[in-house]
Amino acid sequence: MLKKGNCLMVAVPGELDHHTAEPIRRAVDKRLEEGVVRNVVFDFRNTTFMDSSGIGMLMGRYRLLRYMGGTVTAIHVSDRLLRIMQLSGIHKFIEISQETVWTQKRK
Amino acid sequence: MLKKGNCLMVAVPGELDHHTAEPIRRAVDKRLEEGVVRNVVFDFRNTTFMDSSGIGMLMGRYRLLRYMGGTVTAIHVSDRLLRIMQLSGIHKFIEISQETVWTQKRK
Amino acid sequence: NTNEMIIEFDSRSCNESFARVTVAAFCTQLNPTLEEMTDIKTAVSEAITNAIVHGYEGEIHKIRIECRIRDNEMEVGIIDRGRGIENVKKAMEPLFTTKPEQDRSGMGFAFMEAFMDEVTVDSAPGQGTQVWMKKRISNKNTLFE
Amino acid sequence: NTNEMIIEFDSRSCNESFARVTVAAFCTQLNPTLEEMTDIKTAVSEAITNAIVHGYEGEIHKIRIECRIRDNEMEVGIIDRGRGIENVKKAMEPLFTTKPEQDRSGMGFAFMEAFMDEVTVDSAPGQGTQVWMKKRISNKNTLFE
Ligand SMILES: Nc1ncnc2c1ncn2[C@@H]1O[C@H](COP(=O)(O)OP(=O)(O)O)[C@@H](O)[C@H]1O
Ligand SMILES: Nc1ncnc2c1ncn2[C@@H]1O[C@H](COP(=O)(O)OP(=O)(O)O)[C@@H](O)[C@H]1O
Repeated sequence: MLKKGNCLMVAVPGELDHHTAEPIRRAVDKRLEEGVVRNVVFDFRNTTFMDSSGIGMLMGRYRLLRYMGGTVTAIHVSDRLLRIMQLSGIHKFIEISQETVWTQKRK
Repeated sequence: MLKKGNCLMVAVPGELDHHTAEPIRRAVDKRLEEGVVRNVVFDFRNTTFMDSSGIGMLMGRYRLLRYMGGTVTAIHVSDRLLRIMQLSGIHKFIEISQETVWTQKRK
Repeated sequence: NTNEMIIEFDSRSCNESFARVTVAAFCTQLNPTLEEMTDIKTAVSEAITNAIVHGYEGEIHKIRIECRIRDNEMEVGIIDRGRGIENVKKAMEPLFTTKPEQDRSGMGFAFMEAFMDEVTVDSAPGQGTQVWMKKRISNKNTLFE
Repeated sequence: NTNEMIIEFDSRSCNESFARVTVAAFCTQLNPTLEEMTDIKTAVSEAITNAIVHGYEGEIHKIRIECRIRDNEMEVGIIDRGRGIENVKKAMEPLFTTKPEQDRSGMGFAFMEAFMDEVTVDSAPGQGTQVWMKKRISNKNTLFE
Protein backbone atom coordinates (compact mmCIF):
# COMPACT_ATOMS: atom_id res chain seq x y z
CA MET A 1 0.00 0.00 0.00
CA LEU A 2 1.29 3.39 -1.02
CA LYS A 3 0.00 6.78 0.12
CA LYS A 4 0.47 9.91 -1.98
CA GLY A 5 -1.22 12.92 -0.44
CA ASN A 6 -4.87 11.99 0.03
CA CYS A 7 -4.60 9.07 -2.41
CA LEU A 8 -4.08 5.47 -1.27
CA MET A 9 -2.83 2.94 -3.80
CA VAL A 10 -3.59 -0.72 -3.03
CA ALA A 11 -1.91 -3.58 -4.89
CA VAL A 12 -4.56 -6.30 -5.10
CA PRO A 13 -3.14 -9.86 -4.81
CA GLY A 14 -3.35 -12.52 -7.55
CA GLU A 15 -6.55 -14.00 -6.21
CA LEU A 16 -9.13 -11.79 -4.52
CA ASP A 17 -11.57 -13.95 -2.58
CA HIS A 18 -13.12 -13.96 0.89
CA HIS A 19 -9.82 -15.07 2.45
CA THR A 20 -7.58 -12.49 0.78
CA ALA A 21 -10.15 -9.64 0.83
CA GLU A 22 -10.24 -9.64 4.62
CA PRO A 23 -6.68 -8.37 5.32
CA ILE A 24 -7.05 -5.75 2.57
CA ARG A 25 -10.27 -4.50 4.09
CA ARG A 26 -8.64 -4.21 7.52
CA ALA A 27 -5.54 -2.43 6.20
CA VAL A 28 -7.50 0.06 4.06
CA ASP A 29 -10.01 0.84 6.81
CA LYS A 30 -7.17 1.53 9.25
CA ARG A 31 -5.81 4.14 6.84
CA LEU A 32 -9.27 5.61 6.29
CA GLU A 33 -9.69 6.05 10.04
CA GLU A 34 -6.68 8.36 10.08
CA GLY A 35 -8.92 10.76 8.17
CA VAL A 36 -6.54 11.95 5.43
CA VAL A 37 -7.23 9.55 2.56
CA ARG A 38 -10.01 10.59 0.17
CA ASN A 39 -9.29 8.44 -2.90
CA VAL A 40 -8.52 4.74 -2.84
CA VAL A 41 -7.10 3.21 -6.01
CA PHE A 42 -7.12 -0.60 -6.26
CA ASP A 43 -4.52 -1.83 -8.73
CA PHE A 44 -5.61 -5.15 -10.27
CA ARG A 45 -2.57 -5.62 -12.53
CA ASN A 46 -1.64 -8.93 -10.83
CA THR A 47 -5.16 -10.18 -10.25
CA THR A 48 -6.30 -13.20 -12.26
CA PHE A 49 -9.17 -14.28 -10.00
CA MET A 50 -11.93 -12.39 -8.21
CA ASP A 51 -15.31 -13.49 -6.90
CA SER A 52 -18.21 -11.69 -5.22
CA SER A 53 -16.23 -11.29 -1.99
CA GLY A 54 -14.00 -8.91 -3.95
CA ILE A 55 -17.08 -7.00 -5.07
CA GLY A 56 -18.24 -6.82 -1.45
CA MET A 57 -14.89 -5.45 -0.33
CA LEU A 58 -14.87 -2.77 -3.06
CA MET A 59 -18.50 -1.84 -2.40
CA GLY A 60 -17.84 -1.59 1.34
CA ARG A 61 -14.93 0.79 0.77
CA TYR A 62 -17.09 2.84 -1.62
CA ARG A 63 -19.79 3.20 1.07
CA LEU A 64 -17.26 4.44 3.63
CA LEU A 65 -15.62 6.87 1.22
CA ARG A 66 -18.83 8.27 -0.26
CA TYR A 67 -19.74 9.21 3.30
CA MET A 68 -16.42 11.09 3.56
CA GLY A 69 -16.76 12.67 0.09
CA GLY A 70 -14.11 10.39 -1.46
CA THR A 71 -13.86 7.98 -4.38
CA VAL A 72 -12.88 4.41 -5.20
CA THR A 73 -11.08 3.58 -8.44
CA ALA A 74 -10.11 0.21 -9.94
CA ILE A 75 -7.22 0.24 -12.41
CA HIS A 76 -5.56 -2.32 -14.65
CA VAL A 77 -8.80 -4.29 -14.72
CA SER A 78 -8.76 -7.32 -17.03
CA ASP A 79 -11.70 -8.13 -19.32
CA ARG A 80 -12.78 -10.92 -17.00
CA LEU A 81 -12.78 -8.69 -13.91
CA LEU A 82 -14.55 -5.93 -15.84
CA ARG A 83 -17.31 -8.40 -16.73
CA ILE A 84 -17.67 -9.41 -13.08
CA MET A 85 -17.78 -5.78 -11.97
CA GLN A 86 -20.44 -5.00 -14.58
CA LEU A 87 -22.50 -8.08 -13.63
CA SER A 88 -22.57 -6.84 -10.04
CA GLY A 89 -23.46 -3.25 -11.00
CA ILE A 90 -20.49 -1.84 -9.08
CA HIS A 91 -19.30 -0.01 -12.21
CA LYS A 92 -22.05 2.51 -11.51
CA PHE A 93 -20.37 3.50 -8.25
CA ILE A 94 -16.63 3.21 -8.73
CA GLU A 95 -14.44 4.37 -11.57
CA ILE A 96 -12.99 1.47 -13.55
CA SER A 97 -10.06 1.75 -15.89
CA GLN A 98 -8.38 -0.92 -17.97
CA GLU A 99 -5.38 1.44 -18.34
CA THR A 100 -3.27 2.78 -15.51
CA VAL A 101 -4.39 5.99 -13.86
CA TRP A 102 -0.91 7.49 -14.21
CA THR A 103 -0.98 7.02 -17.99
CA GLN A 104 -4.34 8.74 -18.18
CA LYS A 105 -3.04 11.68 -16.19
CA ARG A 106 -0.05 12.08 -18.49
CA LYS A 107 -2.28 12.51 -21.57
CA MET B 1 8.41 -38.28 -32.32
CA LEU B 2 10.99 -37.68 -35.00
CA LYS B 3 13.02 -40.32 -36.84
CA LYS B 4 16.41 -39.52 -38.37
CA GLY B 5 18.06 -42.58 -39.84
CA ASN B 6 18.26 -45.18 -37.07
CA CYS B 7 17.70 -42.53 -34.40
CA LEU B 8 14.30 -41.86 -32.80
CA MET B 9 13.76 -38.58 -30.97
CA VAL B 10 10.98 -38.56 -28.36
CA ALA B 11 9.64 -35.33 -26.85
CA VAL B 12 8.75 -36.24 -23.27
CA PRO B 13 5.63 -34.40 -21.95
CA GLY B 14 5.61 -31.96 -19.03
CA GLU B 15 4.73 -34.62 -16.49
CA LEU B 16 5.98 -38.17 -16.93
CA ASP B 17 4.00 -40.50 -14.69
CA HIS B 18 2.25 -43.86 -15.03
CA HIS B 19 -0.57 -42.26 -17.03
CA THR B 20 1.60 -40.36 -19.53
CA ALA B 21 4.35 -43.01 -19.78
CA GLU B 22 1.96 -45.58 -21.20
CA PRO B 23 1.23 -43.94 -24.60
CA ILE B 24 4.94 -43.13 -25.02
CA ARG B 25 5.86 -46.75 -24.35
CA ARG B 26 3.33 -47.94 -26.93
CA ALA B 27 4.46 -45.46 -29.58
CA VAL B 28 8.17 -46.15 -29.12
CA ASP B 29 7.75 -49.93 -29.09
CA LYS B 30 5.77 -49.76 -32.32
CA ARG B 31 8.71 -48.00 -33.98
CA LEU B 32 11.19 -50.47 -32.48
CA GLU B 33 9.19 -53.35 -33.95
CA GLU B 34 9.82 -51.97 -37.44
CA GLY B 35 13.44 -52.97 -36.84
CA VAL B 36 15.28 -49.86 -38.08
CA VAL B 37 15.68 -47.76 -34.95
CA ARG B 38 18.82 -48.42 -32.89
CA ASN B 39 19.08 -45.28 -30.76
CA VAL B 40 16.23 -43.69 -28.85
CA VAL B 41 16.75 -40.18 -27.52
CA PHE B 42 14.28 -38.91 -24.91
CA ASP B 43 14.18 -35.12 -24.81
CA PHE B 44 13.21 -33.89 -21.34
CA ARG B 45 13.36 -30.17 -22.11
CA ASN B 46 9.69 -29.65 -21.19
CA THR B 47 9.54 -32.12 -18.33
CA THR B 48 9.09 -30.70 -14.82
CA PHE B 49 7.81 -33.87 -13.13
CA MET B 50 8.84 -37.52 -13.30
CA ASP B 51 8.29 -40.38 -10.89
CA SER B 52 9.39 -44.03 -10.86
CA SER B 53 6.96 -44.91 -13.66
CA GLY B 54 9.16 -42.78 -15.91
CA ILE B 55 12.19 -44.74 -14.73
CA GLY B 56 10.37 -47.98 -15.50
CA MET B 57 9.53 -46.78 -19.00
CA LEU B 58 13.14 -45.75 -19.71
CA MET B 59 14.52 -48.98 -18.24
CA GLY B 60 12.08 -51.08 -20.29
CA ARG B 61 13.17 -49.38 -23.54
CA TYR B 62 16.81 -49.89 -22.52
CA ARG B 63 16.20 -53.62 -22.08
CA LEU B 64 14.61 -53.93 -25.51
CA LEU B 65 17.34 -51.92 -27.25
CA ARG B 66 20.26 -53.59 -25.53
CA TYR B 67 18.91 -56.83 -26.93
CA MET B 68 19.03 -55.24 -30.41
CA GLY B 69 22.46 -53.68 -29.86
CA GLY B 70 21.03 -50.17 -29.48
CA THR B 71 21.16 -47.35 -26.91
CA VAL B 72 18.89 -45.07 -24.90
CA THR B 73 19.84 -41.45 -24.25
CA ALA B 74 18.15 -38.81 -22.08
CA ILE B 75 18.85 -35.18 -22.99
CA HIS B 76 17.99 -31.80 -21.49
CA VAL B 77 17.67 -33.43 -18.10
CA SER B 78 17.04 -30.99 -15.22
CA ASP B 79 18.89 -31.30 -11.90
CA ARG B 80 15.80 -32.75 -10.28
CA LEU B 81 15.37 -35.43 -12.94
CA LEU B 82 19.09 -36.22 -12.86
CA ARG B 83 18.81 -36.81 -9.12
CA ILE B 84 15.88 -39.18 -9.64
CA MET B 85 17.72 -41.05 -12.38
CA GLN B 86 20.78 -41.41 -10.17
CA LEU B 87 18.69 -42.56 -7.19
CA SER B 88 17.27 -45.34 -9.35
CA GLY B 89 20.65 -46.37 -10.77
CA ILE B 90 19.45 -45.97 -14.35
CA HIS B 91 22.38 -43.61 -15.11
CA LYS B 92 24.54 -46.73 -15.27
CA PHE B 93 22.60 -47.99 -18.28
CA ILE B 94 21.53 -45.00 -20.30
CA GLU B 95 23.46 -41.94 -21.36
CA ILE B 96 22.28 -38.80 -19.63
CA SER B 97 23.04 -35.30 -20.78
CA GLN B 98 21.98 -32.00 -19.29
CA GLU B 99 22.92 -30.32 -22.63
CA THR B 100 21.33 -31.07 -25.97
CA VAL B 101 22.91 -33.86 -28.01
CA TRP B 102 22.99 -31.66 -31.10
CA THR B 103 25.07 -29.02 -29.30
CA GLN B 104 27.52 -31.67 -28.17
CA LYS B 105 27.86 -32.97 -31.70
CA ARG B 106 28.61 -29.52 -33.03
CA LYS B 107 31.59 -29.09 -30.68
CA ASN C 1 -17.47 -43.06 -19.01
CA THR C 2 -17.75 -41.34 -15.65
CA ASN C 3 -15.07 -40.06 -13.34
CA GLU C 4 -15.79 -39.03 -9.77
CA MET C 5 -14.10 -37.41 -6.83
CA ILE C 6 -14.97 -36.15 -3.40
CA ILE C 7 -13.12 -33.71 -1.17
CA GLU C 8 -13.85 -32.91 2.43
CA PHE C 9 -12.05 -30.14 4.29
CA ASP C 10 -12.24 -27.77 7.25
CA SER C 11 -14.36 -24.65 6.78
CA ARG C 12 -11.36 -22.31 7.08
CA SER C 13 -11.14 -19.42 4.64
CA CYS C 14 -7.56 -20.45 3.82
CA ASN C 15 -9.02 -23.56 2.14
CA GLU C 16 -11.11 -21.58 -0.37
CA SER C 17 -8.31 -21.36 -2.88
CA PHE C 18 -7.25 -24.99 -2.41
CA ALA C 19 -10.80 -26.25 -2.94
CA ARG C 20 -11.55 -24.34 -6.14
CA VAL C 21 -8.14 -25.29 -7.58
CA THR C 22 -8.92 -28.95 -6.82
CA VAL C 23 -12.22 -28.87 -8.67
CA ALA C 24 -10.58 -27.06 -11.59
CA ALA C 25 -7.70 -29.59 -11.66
CA PHE C 26 -10.22 -32.44 -11.80
CA CYS C 27 -12.06 -30.75 -14.68
CA THR C 28 -8.95 -30.32 -16.86
CA GLN C 29 -9.85 -33.80 -18.12
CA LEU C 30 -12.64 -32.20 -20.13
CA ASN C 31 -10.18 -29.84 -21.85
CA PRO C 32 -12.00 -26.70 -20.78
CA THR C 33 -10.96 -23.30 -22.06
CA LEU C 34 -9.28 -20.95 -19.59
CA GLU C 35 -12.55 -19.03 -19.41
CA GLU C 36 -14.58 -22.15 -18.59
CA MET C 37 -12.02 -23.03 -15.90
CA THR C 38 -12.39 -19.57 -14.36
CA ASP C 39 -16.20 -19.84 -14.54
CA ILE C 40 -16.04 -23.10 -12.57
CA LYS C 41 -13.53 -21.71 -10.06
CA THR C 42 -15.66 -18.62 -9.48
CA ALA C 43 -18.91 -20.53 -8.98
CA VAL C 44 -17.27 -23.08 -6.64
CA SER C 45 -15.58 -20.28 -4.71
CA GLU C 46 -18.97 -18.59 -4.15
CA ALA C 47 -20.59 -21.73 -2.79
CA ILE C 48 -17.63 -22.56 -0.51
CA THR C 49 -17.50 -19.02 0.84
CA ASN C 50 -21.23 -19.20 1.59
CA ALA C 51 -20.75 -22.45 3.53
CA ILE C 52 -17.99 -20.81 5.59
CA VAL C 53 -19.64 -17.41 6.11
CA HIS C 54 -23.35 -18.25 6.27
CA GLY C 55 -23.56 -22.02 6.82
CA TYR C 56 -21.08 -22.33 9.67
CA GLU C 57 -20.77 -18.61 10.49
CA GLY C 58 -17.03 -18.88 11.08
CA GLU C 59 -17.08 -22.10 13.14
CA ILE C 60 -14.77 -24.88 11.91
CA HIS C 61 -16.71 -27.86 10.56
CA LYS C 62 -16.49 -29.97 7.41
CA ILE C 63 -17.38 -28.89 3.88
CA ARG C 64 -17.84 -31.63 1.30
CA ILE C 65 -17.48 -31.27 -2.46
CA GLU C 66 -18.64 -33.98 -4.82
CA CYS C 67 -17.62 -33.73 -8.44
CA ARG C 68 -18.62 -35.93 -11.34
CA ILE C 69 -17.55 -35.78 -14.98
CA ARG C 70 -19.58 -37.54 -17.65
CA ASP C 71 -19.13 -37.05 -21.38
CA ASN C 72 -18.67 -33.30 -21.77
CA GLU C 73 -20.43 -32.25 -18.58
CA MET C 74 -19.23 -31.63 -15.06
CA GLU C 75 -21.47 -31.65 -12.04
CA VAL C 76 -20.36 -30.37 -8.67
CA GLY C 77 -22.06 -30.31 -5.28
CA ILE C 78 -20.94 -28.12 -2.36
CA ILE C 79 -22.40 -29.46 0.86
CA ASP C 80 -22.43 -28.07 4.39
CA ARG C 81 -24.29 -29.16 7.51
CA GLY C 82 -24.68 -25.64 8.79
CA ARG C 83 -27.68 -23.46 9.64
CA GLY C 84 -29.43 -23.78 6.28
CA ILE C 85 -31.56 -21.26 4.37
CA GLU C 86 -35.12 -20.36 5.27
CA ASN C 87 -36.25 -18.88 1.95
CA VAL C 88 -34.11 -20.20 -0.90
CA LYS C 89 -35.94 -18.22 -3.56
CA LYS C 90 -35.32 -14.94 -1.76
CA ALA C 91 -31.70 -15.90 -0.96
CA MET C 92 -31.02 -16.37 -4.66
CA GLU C 93 -32.17 -12.88 -5.64
CA PRO C 94 -29.26 -10.69 -6.77
CA LEU C 95 -28.05 -8.27 -4.07
CA PHE C 96 -29.95 -10.07 -1.30
CA THR C 97 -27.71 -10.75 1.69
CA THR C 98 -28.27 -11.41 5.39
CA LYS C 99 -24.77 -10.21 6.28
CA PRO C 100 -24.32 -6.73 4.74
CA GLU C 101 -22.25 -5.71 7.81
CA GLN C 102 -19.63 -8.29 6.74
CA ASP C 103 -19.24 -6.69 3.30
CA ARG C 104 -21.20 -9.45 1.57
CA SER C 105 -22.40 -8.21 -1.81
CA GLY C 106 -25.39 -10.52 -2.19
CA MET C 107 -24.03 -11.54 -5.62
CA GLY C 108 -22.90 -15.08 -4.74
CA PHE C 109 -25.86 -16.99 -6.18
CA ALA C 110 -26.08 -14.53 -9.09
CA PHE C 111 -22.47 -15.35 -10.04
CA MET C 112 -23.10 -19.09 -9.74
CA GLU C 113 -26.05 -18.71 -12.11
CA ALA C 114 -24.10 -16.48 -14.49
CA PHE C 115 -21.14 -18.85 -14.80
CA MET C 116 -22.75 -22.30 -14.68
CA ASP C 117 -25.45 -23.88 -16.84
CA GLU C 118 -27.57 -25.12 -13.96
CA VAL C 119 -27.75 -24.26 -10.25
CA THR C 120 -29.96 -26.13 -7.78
CA VAL C 121 -30.09 -25.31 -4.07
CA ASP C 122 -31.38 -27.78 -1.53
CA SER C 123 -31.56 -26.28 1.95
CA ALA C 124 -33.72 -25.95 5.04
CA PRO C 125 -33.12 -24.30 8.45
CA GLY C 126 -31.00 -26.60 10.62
CA GLN C 127 -30.55 -29.07 7.76
CA GLY C 128 -27.50 -27.59 6.05
CA THR C 129 -27.21 -26.59 2.41
CA GLN C 130 -26.40 -28.44 -0.80
CA VAL C 131 -25.62 -26.40 -3.90
CA TRP C 132 -25.51 -28.52 -7.08
CA MET C 133 -24.19 -27.02 -10.29
CA LYS C 134 -23.68 -28.31 -13.81
CA LYS C 135 -21.56 -27.00 -16.63
CA ARG C 136 -21.20 -28.33 -20.14
CA ILE C 137 -17.73 -27.95 -21.57
CA SER C 138 -17.60 -26.96 -25.22
CA ASN C 139 -14.65 -29.16 -26.12
CA LYS C 140 -15.69 -32.78 -26.30
CA ASN C 141 -12.14 -34.18 -26.13
CA THR C 142 -12.64 -36.31 -23.07
CA LEU C 143 -9.15 -37.47 -22.28
CA PHE C 144 -9.70 -40.37 -19.93
CA GLU C 145 -10.00 -43.90 -21.23
CA ASN D 1 -3.71 -25.25 14.64
CA THR D 2 -4.58 -28.19 12.41
CA ASN D 3 -6.05 -28.20 8.92
CA GLU D 4 -7.41 -31.37 7.32
CA MET D 5 -8.72 -32.59 4.02
CA ILE D 6 -9.79 -35.83 2.43
CA ILE D 7 -10.12 -36.73 -1.24
CA GLU D 8 -11.66 -39.83 -2.70
CA PHE D 9 -11.52 -40.62 -6.40
CA ASP D 10 -11.72 -43.38 -8.99
CA SER D 11 -8.57 -45.48 -9.50
CA ARG D 12 -8.09 -44.26 -13.08
CA SER D 13 -4.60 -43.35 -14.18
CA CYS D 14 -5.92 -40.01 -15.49
CA ASN D 15 -6.52 -39.02 -11.85
CA GLU D 16 -2.87 -39.40 -10.82
CA SER D 17 -1.98 -35.87 -11.81
CA PHE D 18 -5.13 -34.37 -10.28
CA ALA D 19 -4.54 -36.12 -6.96
CA ARG D 20 -0.91 -35.10 -6.50
CA VAL D 21 -1.73 -31.50 -7.50
CA THR D 22 -4.51 -31.47 -4.89
CA VAL D 23 -2.22 -32.58 -2.08
CA ALA D 24 0.39 -30.05 -3.20
CA ALA D 25 -2.22 -27.26 -3.38
CA PHE D 26 -3.31 -28.09 0.18
CA CYS D 27 0.31 -27.97 1.37
CA THR D 28 1.02 -24.49 -0.06
CA GLN D 29 -0.29 -23.26 3.29
CA LEU D 30 3.02 -24.36 4.83
CA ASN D 31 4.97 -22.19 2.36
CA PRO D 32 7.05 -25.09 1.06
CA THR D 33 9.90 -24.53 -1.35
CA LEU D 34 9.40 -25.67 -4.93
CA GLU D 35 11.65 -28.64 -4.15
CA GLU D 36 9.61 -29.66 -1.13
CA MET D 37 6.45 -29.39 -3.26
CA THR D 38 7.97 -31.67 -5.88
CA ASP D 39 9.10 -34.13 -3.17
CA ILE D 40 5.52 -34.36 -1.90
CA LYS D 41 4.07 -34.67 -5.41
CA THR D 42 6.51 -37.43 -6.29
CA ALA D 43 5.89 -39.47 -3.14
CA VAL D 44 2.11 -39.11 -3.43
CA SER D 45 2.26 -40.03 -7.11
CA GLU D 46 4.14 -43.25 -6.26
CA ALA D 47 1.60 -44.35 -3.67
CA ILE D 48 -1.39 -43.55 -5.92
CA THR D 49 0.16 -45.39 -8.86
CA ASN D 50 0.72 -48.41 -6.62
CA ALA D 51 -2.91 -48.41 -5.55
CA ILE D 52 -3.99 -48.32 -9.22
CA VAL D 53 -1.44 -50.80 -10.59
CA HIS D 54 -0.94 -53.24 -7.70
CA GLY D 55 -3.83 -52.64 -5.30
CA TYR D 56 -6.69 -52.70 -7.80
CA GLU D 57 -4.74 -54.11 -10.77
CA GLY D 58 -6.51 -51.84 -13.24
CA GLU D 59 -10.04 -52.29 -11.90
CA ILE D 60 -11.91 -49.06 -11.07
CA HIS D 61 -12.50 -48.64 -7.35
CA LYS D 62 -12.00 -45.80 -4.86
CA ILE D 63 -8.70 -44.42 -3.63
CA ARG D 64 -8.79 -42.23 -0.53
CA ILE D 65 -6.21 -39.62 0.47
CA GLU D 66 -6.20 -38.08 3.92
CA CYS D 67 -4.02 -35.07 4.51
CA ARG D 68 -3.36 -33.20 7.71
CA ILE D 69 -1.24 -30.13 8.36
CA ARG D 70 -0.10 -29.26 11.85
CA ASP D 71 2.51 -26.62 12.71
CA ASN D 72 5.21 -27.15 10.10
CA GLU D 73 4.45 -30.78 9.31
CA MET D 74 2.22 -32.43 6.74
CA GLU D 75 0.96 -35.99 7.02
CA VAL D 76 -0.67 -37.80 4.14
CA GLY D 77 -2.28 -41.23 3.89
CA ILE D 78 -2.99 -43.01 0.59
CA ILE D 79 -5.52 -45.75 1.15
CA ASP D 80 -6.83 -48.50 -1.11
CA ARG D 81 -9.03 -51.53 -0.40
CA GLY D 82 -7.27 -53.67 -2.95
CA ARG D 83 -5.36 -56.95 -2.79
CA GLY D 84 -2.86 -55.85 -0.14
CA ILE D 85 0.80 -56.80 0.32
CA GLU D 86 1.97 -60.15 1.67
CA ASN D 87 5.50 -59.17 2.71
CA VAL D 88 5.76 -55.42 3.31
CA LYS D 89 9.44 -55.53 4.23
CA LYS D 90 10.35 -57.25 0.98
CA ALA D 91 8.02 -54.98 -1.04
CA MET D 92 9.86 -51.93 0.27
CA GLU D 93 13.28 -53.09 -0.90
CA PRO D 94 14.59 -50.96 -3.79
CA LEU D 95 14.14 -52.61 -7.21
CA PHE D 96 11.71 -55.22 -5.87
CA THR D 97 8.60 -55.43 -8.03
CA THR D 98 5.95 -58.06 -8.67
CA LYS D 99 5.08 -56.58 -12.08
CA PRO D 100 8.34 -56.27 -14.06
CA GLU D 101 6.42 -57.16 -17.24
CA GLN D 102 4.48 -53.88 -16.83
CA ASP D 103 7.68 -51.81 -16.79
CA ARG D 104 7.51 -51.23 -13.05
CA SER D 105 10.93 -50.21 -11.76
CA GLY D 106 10.56 -51.37 -8.17
CA MET D 107 11.59 -47.88 -7.05
CA GLY D 108 8.21 -46.63 -5.80
CA PHE D 109 8.76 -47.16 -2.07
CA ALA D 110 12.42 -46.13 -2.40
CA PHE D 111 11.32 -42.75 -3.83
CA MET D 112 8.72 -42.30 -1.08
CA GLU D 113 11.45 -42.89 1.51
CA ALA D 114 13.91 -40.63 -0.30
CA PHE D 115 11.53 -37.68 -0.53
CA MET D 116 9.57 -37.87 2.73
CA ASP D 117 10.74 -37.88 6.35
CA GLU D 118 8.69 -40.88 7.40
CA VAL D 119 6.95 -43.69 5.51
CA THR D 120 4.75 -46.29 7.21
CA VAL D 121 2.98 -49.06 5.30
CA ASP D 122 0.05 -50.90 6.78
CA SER D 123 -1.12 -53.77 4.57
CA ALA D 124 -2.21 -57.39 4.53
CA PRO D 125 -3.44 -59.68 1.75
CA GLY D 126 -7.12 -58.99 1.05
CA GLN D 127 -7.12 -56.07 3.49
CA GLY D 128 -5.95 -53.25 1.21
CA THR D 129 -3.00 -50.95 1.78
CA GLN D 130 -2.47 -47.73 3.71
CA VAL D 131 0.69 -45.75 3.08
CA TRP D 132 1.23 -42.97 5.63
CA MET D 133 3.92 -40.38 5.06
CA LYS D 134 5.14 -37.33 6.94
CA LYS D 135 7.19 -34.39 5.81
CA ARG D 136 8.42 -31.46 7.83
CA ILE D 137 8.49 -28.20 5.88
CA SER D 138 11.50 -25.99 6.56
CA ASN D 139 9.61 -22.70 6.47
CA LYS D 140 7.54 -22.25 9.59
CA ASN D 141 5.35 -19.47 8.14
CA THR D 142 2.06 -21.23 8.67
CA LEU D 143 -0.40 -19.00 6.88
CA PHE D 144 -3.72 -20.10 8.23
CA GLU D 145 -5.23 -18.41 11.25
N1 LIG E 1 -24.50 -22.32 2.68
C1 LIG E 1 -25.37 -21.42 3.19
N2 LIG E 1 -25.87 -21.59 4.44
C2 LIG E 1 -26.75 -20.71 4.97
N3 LIG E 1 -27.20 -19.61 4.31
C3 LIG E 1 -26.74 -19.39 3.07
C4 LIG E 1 -25.81 -20.27 2.44
N4 LIG E 1 -25.55 -19.80 1.19
C5 LIG E 1 -26.29 -18.68 1.05
N5 LIG E 1 -27.01 -18.42 2.19
C6 LIG E 1 -27.95 -17.27 2.38
O1 LIG E 1 -28.25 -16.72 1.10
C7 LIG E 1 -27.92 -15.32 1.08
C8 LIG E 1 -27.47 -14.90 -0.32
O2 LIG E 1 -26.28 -15.55 -0.69
P1 LIG E 1 -25.34 -14.95 -1.81
O3 LIG E 1 -26.15 -14.63 -3.02
O4 LIG E 1 -24.19 -15.87 -1.99
O5 LIG E 1 -24.83 -13.56 -1.22
P2 LIG E 1 -23.85 -13.23 0.00
O6 LIG E 1 -22.99 -14.42 0.29
O7 LIG E 1 -23.05 -12.09 -0.51
O8 LIG E 1 -24.71 -12.89 1.17
C9 LIG E 1 -26.86 -15.17 2.14
O9 LIG E 1 -26.76 -13.84 2.61
C10 LIG E 1 -27.35 -16.16 3.21
O10 LIG E 1 -28.37 -15.61 3.99
N1 LIG F 1 -1.06 -50.48 -2.90
C1 LIG F 1 -0.49 -51.70 -3.12
N2 LIG F 1 -1.26 -52.81 -3.19
C2 LIG F 1 -0.70 -54.03 -3.41
N3 LIG F 1 0.61 -54.21 -3.58
C3 LIG F 1 1.45 -53.15 -3.52
C4 LIG F 1 0.93 -51.85 -3.31
N4 LIG F 1 1.98 -50.98 -3.31
C5 LIG F 1 3.07 -51.72 -3.51
N5 LIG F 1 2.78 -53.03 -3.65
C6 LIG F 1 3.73 -54.13 -3.87
O1 LIG F 1 5.04 -53.68 -3.55
C7 LIG F 1 5.92 -53.83 -4.67
C8 LIG F 1 6.97 -52.75 -4.69
O2 LIG F 1 6.36 -51.48 -4.88
P1 LIG F 1 7.23 -50.27 -5.46
O3 LIG F 1 8.46 -50.14 -4.66
O4 LIG F 1 6.33 -49.08 -5.51
O5 LIG F 1 7.64 -50.72 -6.92
P2 LIG F 1 6.78 -50.93 -8.25
O6 LIG F 1 5.48 -50.18 -8.14
O7 LIG F 1 7.64 -50.36 -9.34
O8 LIG F 1 6.55 -52.40 -8.39
C9 LIG F 1 5.00 -53.85 -5.86
O9 LIG F 1 5.58 -54.48 -6.96
C10 LIG F 1 3.77 -54.59 -5.32
O10 LIG F 1 3.98 -55.98 -5.31
